[in-house]
Amino acid sequence: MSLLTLENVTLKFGGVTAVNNLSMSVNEGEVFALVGPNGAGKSTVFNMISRFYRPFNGKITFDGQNLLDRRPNEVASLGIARTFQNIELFDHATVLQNLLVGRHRHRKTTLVEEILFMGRTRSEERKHRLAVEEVIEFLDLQAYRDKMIMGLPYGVRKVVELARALATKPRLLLLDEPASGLSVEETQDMRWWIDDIRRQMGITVVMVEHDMGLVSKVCDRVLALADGAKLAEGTPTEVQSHPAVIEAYLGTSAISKTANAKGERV
Amino acid sequence: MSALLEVRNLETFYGPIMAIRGVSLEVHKGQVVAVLGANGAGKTTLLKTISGIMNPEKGQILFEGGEIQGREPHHVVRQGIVQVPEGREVFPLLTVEENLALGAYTRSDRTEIARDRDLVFTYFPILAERRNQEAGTLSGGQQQMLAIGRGLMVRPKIMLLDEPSLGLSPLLTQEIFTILRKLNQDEGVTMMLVEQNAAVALDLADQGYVMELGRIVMADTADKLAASEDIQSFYLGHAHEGQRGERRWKKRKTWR
Amino acid sequence: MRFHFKTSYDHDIRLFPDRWTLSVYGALLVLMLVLPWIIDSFYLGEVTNVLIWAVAGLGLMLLTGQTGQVSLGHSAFMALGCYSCVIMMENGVPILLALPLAGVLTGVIGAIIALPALRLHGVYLAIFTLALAILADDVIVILSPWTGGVNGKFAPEIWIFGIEINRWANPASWYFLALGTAVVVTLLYRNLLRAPLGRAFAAVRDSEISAQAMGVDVARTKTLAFGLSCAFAGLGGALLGLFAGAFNNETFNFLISIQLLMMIIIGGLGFIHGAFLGAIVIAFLPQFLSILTDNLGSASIPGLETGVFGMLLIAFILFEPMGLYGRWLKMRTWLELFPFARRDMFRRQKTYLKTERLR
Amino acid sequence: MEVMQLLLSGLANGCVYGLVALGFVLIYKATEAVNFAQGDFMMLGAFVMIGLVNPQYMGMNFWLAVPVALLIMAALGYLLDLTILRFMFGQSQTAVVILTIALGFVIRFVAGVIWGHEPQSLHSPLALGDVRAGGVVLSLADISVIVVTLLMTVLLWQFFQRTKLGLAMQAASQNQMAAYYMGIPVKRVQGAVWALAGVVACVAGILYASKGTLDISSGFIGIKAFAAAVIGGFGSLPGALMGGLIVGLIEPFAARYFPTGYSQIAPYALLILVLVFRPNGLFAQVRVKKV
Amino acid sequence: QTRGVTDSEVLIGGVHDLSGVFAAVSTPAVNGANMYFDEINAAGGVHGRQIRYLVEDHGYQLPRATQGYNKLIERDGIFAMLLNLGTPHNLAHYPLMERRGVPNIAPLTAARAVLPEPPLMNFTSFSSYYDQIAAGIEYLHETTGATNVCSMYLPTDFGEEIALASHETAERLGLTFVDETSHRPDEQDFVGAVSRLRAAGCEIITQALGVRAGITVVGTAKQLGWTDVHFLTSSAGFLEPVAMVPGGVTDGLYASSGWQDLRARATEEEPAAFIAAYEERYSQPASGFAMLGYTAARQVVMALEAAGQDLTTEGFVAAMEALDYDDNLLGTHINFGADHQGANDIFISQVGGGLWNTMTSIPGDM
Ligand SMILES: Nc1ncnc2c1ncn2[C@@H]1O[C@H](COP(=O)(O)OP(=O)(O)OP(=O)(O)O)[C@@H](O)[C@H]1O
Ligand SMILES: Nc1ncnc2c1ncn2[C@@H]1O[C@H](COP(=O)(O)OP(=O)(O)OP(=O)(O)O)[C@@H](O)[C@H]1O
Ligand SMILES: [Mg+2]
Ligand SMILES: [Mg+2]
Repeated sequence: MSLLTLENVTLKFGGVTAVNNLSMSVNEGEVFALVGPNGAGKSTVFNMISRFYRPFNGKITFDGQNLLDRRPNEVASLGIARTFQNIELFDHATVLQNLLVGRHRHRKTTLVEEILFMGRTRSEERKHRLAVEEVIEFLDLQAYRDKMIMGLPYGVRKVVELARALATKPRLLLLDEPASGLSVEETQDMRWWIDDIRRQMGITVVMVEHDMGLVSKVCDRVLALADGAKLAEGTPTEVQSHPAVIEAYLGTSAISKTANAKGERV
Repeated sequence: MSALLEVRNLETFYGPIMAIRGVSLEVHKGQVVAVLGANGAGKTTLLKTISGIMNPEKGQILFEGGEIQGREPHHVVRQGIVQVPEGREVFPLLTVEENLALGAYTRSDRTEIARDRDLVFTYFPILAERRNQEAGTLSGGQQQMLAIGRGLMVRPKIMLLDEPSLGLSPLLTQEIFTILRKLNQDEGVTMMLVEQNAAVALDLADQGYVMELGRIVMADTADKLAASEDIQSFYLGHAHEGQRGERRWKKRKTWR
Repeated sequence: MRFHFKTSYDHDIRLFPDRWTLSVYGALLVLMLVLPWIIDSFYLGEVTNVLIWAVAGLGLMLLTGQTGQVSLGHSAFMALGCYSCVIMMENGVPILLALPLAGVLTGVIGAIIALPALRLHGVYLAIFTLALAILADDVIVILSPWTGGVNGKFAPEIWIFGIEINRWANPASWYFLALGTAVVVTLLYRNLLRAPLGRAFAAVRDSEISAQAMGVDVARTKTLAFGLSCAFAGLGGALLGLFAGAFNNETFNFLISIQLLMMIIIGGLGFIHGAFLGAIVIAFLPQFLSILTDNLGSASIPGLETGVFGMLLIAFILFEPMGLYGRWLKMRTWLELFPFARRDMFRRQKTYLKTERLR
Repeated sequence: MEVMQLLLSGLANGCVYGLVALGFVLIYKATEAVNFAQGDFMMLGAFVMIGLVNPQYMGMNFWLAVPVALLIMAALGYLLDLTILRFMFGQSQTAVVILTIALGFVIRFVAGVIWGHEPQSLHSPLALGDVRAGGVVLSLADISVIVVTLLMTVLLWQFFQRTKLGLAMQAASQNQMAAYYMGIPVKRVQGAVWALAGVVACVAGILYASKGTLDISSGFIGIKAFAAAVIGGFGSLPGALMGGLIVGLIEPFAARYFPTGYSQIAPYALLILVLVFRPNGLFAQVRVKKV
Repeated sequence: QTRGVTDSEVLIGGVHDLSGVFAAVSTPAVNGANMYFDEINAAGGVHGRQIRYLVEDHGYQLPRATQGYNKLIERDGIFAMLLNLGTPHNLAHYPLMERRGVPNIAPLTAARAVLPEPPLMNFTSFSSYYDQIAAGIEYLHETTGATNVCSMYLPTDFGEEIALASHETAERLGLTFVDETSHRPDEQDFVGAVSRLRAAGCEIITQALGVRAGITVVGTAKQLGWTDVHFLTSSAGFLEPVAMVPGGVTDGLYASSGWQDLRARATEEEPAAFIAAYEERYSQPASGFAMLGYTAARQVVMALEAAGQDLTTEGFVAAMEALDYDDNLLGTHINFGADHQGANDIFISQVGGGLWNTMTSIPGDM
């Protein structure tokens, strides 16, 4: 069953066609990858799903509901969480506070309850905290719990962003280049995390990633974009061996941080 | 032979946090030096300290024999050191062309500048196409190209590259490293390279350093490093497919 | 060195994280309660003044410190709070009802005014609100039948449970009124900070885009922040007007807004303590300077106090742009680490700004 | 004819706001700081001129005094940056705003000590003489304000648009670190812009003082100029002029045709309207961040 | 023991605007008062007591004023207040001054409201804005035959008092009040307002504006070629710089005030001596407000002298009420009496040749 579908979506910025008549559909429970050259429109697709941009035409539906009727913050309430390519965390807050913001969509308390900190606020806070602690445990962030985002290294911030998205308990997770800037070891961690997110938590994942090693290990299906339009779609192996994809995106050898990188290069 | 850039016993703090704990290294003229290291090892901090963006607490940085530690960054740039920063620090409200023009801020040779700009445009044709687009609206990868192109416009003696392949497609990563190799070989530009993509980095580099927790824990020629067991398992990830392979636990690093 | 072991998640939810903090604030409260018997009526009046400013300051702090929006129009809301409270009191509403009602009313009107201001950021919001502050003067004149226009109003007598609250006859009673309000407002503020809404404020401040992506309704959050901020400012304004005894259209002019902003920045943006420390500086510094010049018997140079005031403010900001509370936090860390603190542990590493024109 | 007269006077009026607004925009464009003391700079510039020209002070020739005054104000602007603002480098803009507010206090105090608190008139040749054409009158001062403001706007605009230094200033305001990476001496560039702001303030001050008396609280005109800059879209030089003209024009027309008691609020009501419909001013400089 | 009085000292306080929009009024007044007190102190003081004048600055903000009054009265325990500036700032603290028994001498505001009924311990030295404007309109009507009255004012207590006076006087004299315009202190251009009043056919225009605005209005009218109109300002616009604007811009402007201009009388003995002494001491030109400060201080000292060695507040108030002398510096006769108004004389002056020339004086008892 398809959870997320895009039908004939187009978006232009001035003279630039960022996304051109794109259709795609993501099934419940799968890990789906968007790949393509820089500027192909991958992040733009995410931004349209998040409703930061409104497509010129076409339809975007999530779980049968028309996303284009929704405001950006309502998208999150439907159960779509995301990370950003260039890390958008709340810099002047701690990791814990960042993750707790992720719980915002589950907020049940009213203004009056909060300002008087009535019983329900306290019990709700405990629940949020427990949910967040689970995510911290899952992503091994215990050491950073009370650290300010500002002073964290790039790689940790990437993980915190993932954690914040997970804290929302989404049904669909959009990851924009989760492994960029991560070392080989961390990329391997990321691989297992994505695996677990899908298997244990049952969350559908759509990711944009340039590390083909990671893509081929975790993804069920891959869609290759170029100039905003679909180039190829299929299993990782199919897409990776598609001549147009090699020509526009992969080059003569796929460069990957993870295993076999050097081997494949020669 | 004396080094072009020499770092001696450097210590740098973020307030009370010591991020660089006595690092010494040398970069010789014409060399490419790769710096590897896990997240938070202090690679970025090291480069920033060299460029003068951060003040060291202790230690010396010698460039062509002169001390440059603690100097204002623009002074360091004028000596011929340019850093391509991590995370695409472009000028978001200026156009692509203006960003490139600022790369040549320290230069005044108009024809040369125009030539270099055209060169950048041939390296990254998309930038030529988008020359009047505001840099803030470029895609992530395009911004990274712009940051690298802008660095090239400085015509430095030594380039400090902080994760140049971040967010670039495999094809472009490959191209970037080809360009870097060409610059190094044809124009003799010295380079210091921080890269998570250790395989390509060591392939390009002559010399390599490994940083952990603000210290240098290994230093050797790139070939020897690439052959070392630890590097292979932690930074290249390929040699011991069986090591971690399909297993989920991590092996301890021998230098810890 | 004081270690702080957390043994339960509740540590982060509690009003006071540990016994030590509880006892420190308890001691402070006791001190504040016995203060009228320790200091004379002049200083008591000044402390009352500090508390009133702190209440208004907490209002602006909520907006600027927590959500990062700068308002130069809070004097208008202070005026609103003041006039509505006094008009209610004149119509027989007792102060214990009129005061909170004035706060609520100001908050609601503030939230309504915030609606068109929602899309504004930074200097744009600052000037928008500044315009409100300037217009408030004229609006008060236009509404003369209610506000008394340029002739202003005199504060009515205040009675609480049969006790007259008169600043000159019974300064301690006024002090307790201000103290009570300040404590209540501080508690509400603190509650907000440990509740989801407080986090949403911080989220909106740091990144609107990702706040939206997390399901935070940015418009609603900003409206709430503005409304609550105005409500506190209204309370502060009501107290200020009642305390001054008389007020008119010129009383709440935009300079009051600027003073309020100065106060919270000098105190330390984003901290409850900052509002109080800032209020102490802003309220006591002129008096301190004036007492000093009296004692030096210096041939009076007109405006000297303001000149010195300006220079001291500059010094404060140069010395510690993070505000006094920021400085205190550093000092505390130093003391806690003693003797292991490095001398230059808090030397500022170079910092760099990026444009705020991207939202 | 009356409308024509109102229009022209409004234009001259607006140009004064525009000139002060240019100062705001200059500093904002190069440092992203808002200089709340810009109005007081103007007042100081005018007083420096009075000190040079008026008979009870130095009694210099007006035209000789102009470059001297400009130089003094430029030096002052630079010194201010060197001695105070440089220590705030990289600190939050709100802190800088408070700093400049405090600076305004100090400037007013110093000016009061030197030139007293009484209003004074600049002995300016521009203050004397009117120009009449077809039933409308403009004073020499009005005409010079219009000419000088247009000239300054075009010059500064070209400076930012065309010159390397202008570009570097813009770069420095958008990303200080990256500007340093490019070898731009950011602090020195910012010092230069403060000097420039001093010059612009001085020009505005001379023209303002030619149009009427001056006292130490004349700097409060800065608030309206600030409004003008915001209407124009803080950060746009032509926008500052536009904003100034709008505010300047609304004044005489509102005074002429609006009911008493309401006319004086017209500029601020207009400001609010503009911001409601164009939250980032007429020439918006704010973008939605691309993620 | 009387508050603020020791064997060696009398403390007098004043809450002023030394840094705000009315610094131009407060500063010279404080200087003038200090100058007189210094003269007295140098000569041994009053009954062997030195006079200390403690001045607080409120920058024309009410909260700061509250602090100033609190300090002077509650901490310093002053004997009396002298020259407090600002109508609302004064009025808000009447209850305090009354409660603590602090006489309030010569507040720097000519609003009618400063002298309540009964006047309690408040004393003013000169006529109110209201009376000034009323007399001014009457004078202009009589001398020029003008009948159409208009008003330009700031919507403040001061402005509204003048507007009201214009309305009521026009009615009283059977003239027509034609039109009025209100303004903001930061308004710069008056072509619109002047055109409007011209179109309305105004002949007498009363002004309650800031200094620069007042001058600009007169200049604008001239520039537009509107000559058959008479501008009338009150004591608030009765300042030397207004007369001294280069190029004779303000020539012909009328002012109606409670005292005579200082400079115009620079040839008379006392004013000449005062001008010389003031300029010697402060190296700034002496102004009308400096003179007011000086004479107000003199009145206090005279009353202190008269109250005798055993100084009490009641004795002082009685002495103030009994003051009766010709003030040659002010150019009026001062007699506070039971109504606590030192003089109600009104002087009509007109700008000419850079000076305020006294046209006529209207004795206060009319
Ligand atoms: N706000 C905008 N204004 C103008 N052009 C835009 C804007 N946003 C995106 N673009 C353009 O749209 C195209 C698609 O951008 P997008 O960010 O989606 O690329 P991407 O596939 O994510 O690339 P990358 O891998 O480099 O991140 C790019 O050419 C970009 O320049
Ligand atoms: N602004 C800051 N404030 C406090 N600590 C910081 C700050 N920036 C970095 N650090 C700390 O300094 C150490 C080194 O960081 P640095 O960014 O140099 O690491 P890195 O090797 O470049 O990592 P990455 O591969 O993630 O980029 C880290 O432990 C980090 O926590
Ligand atoms: Mg992208
Ligand atoms: Mg790094």
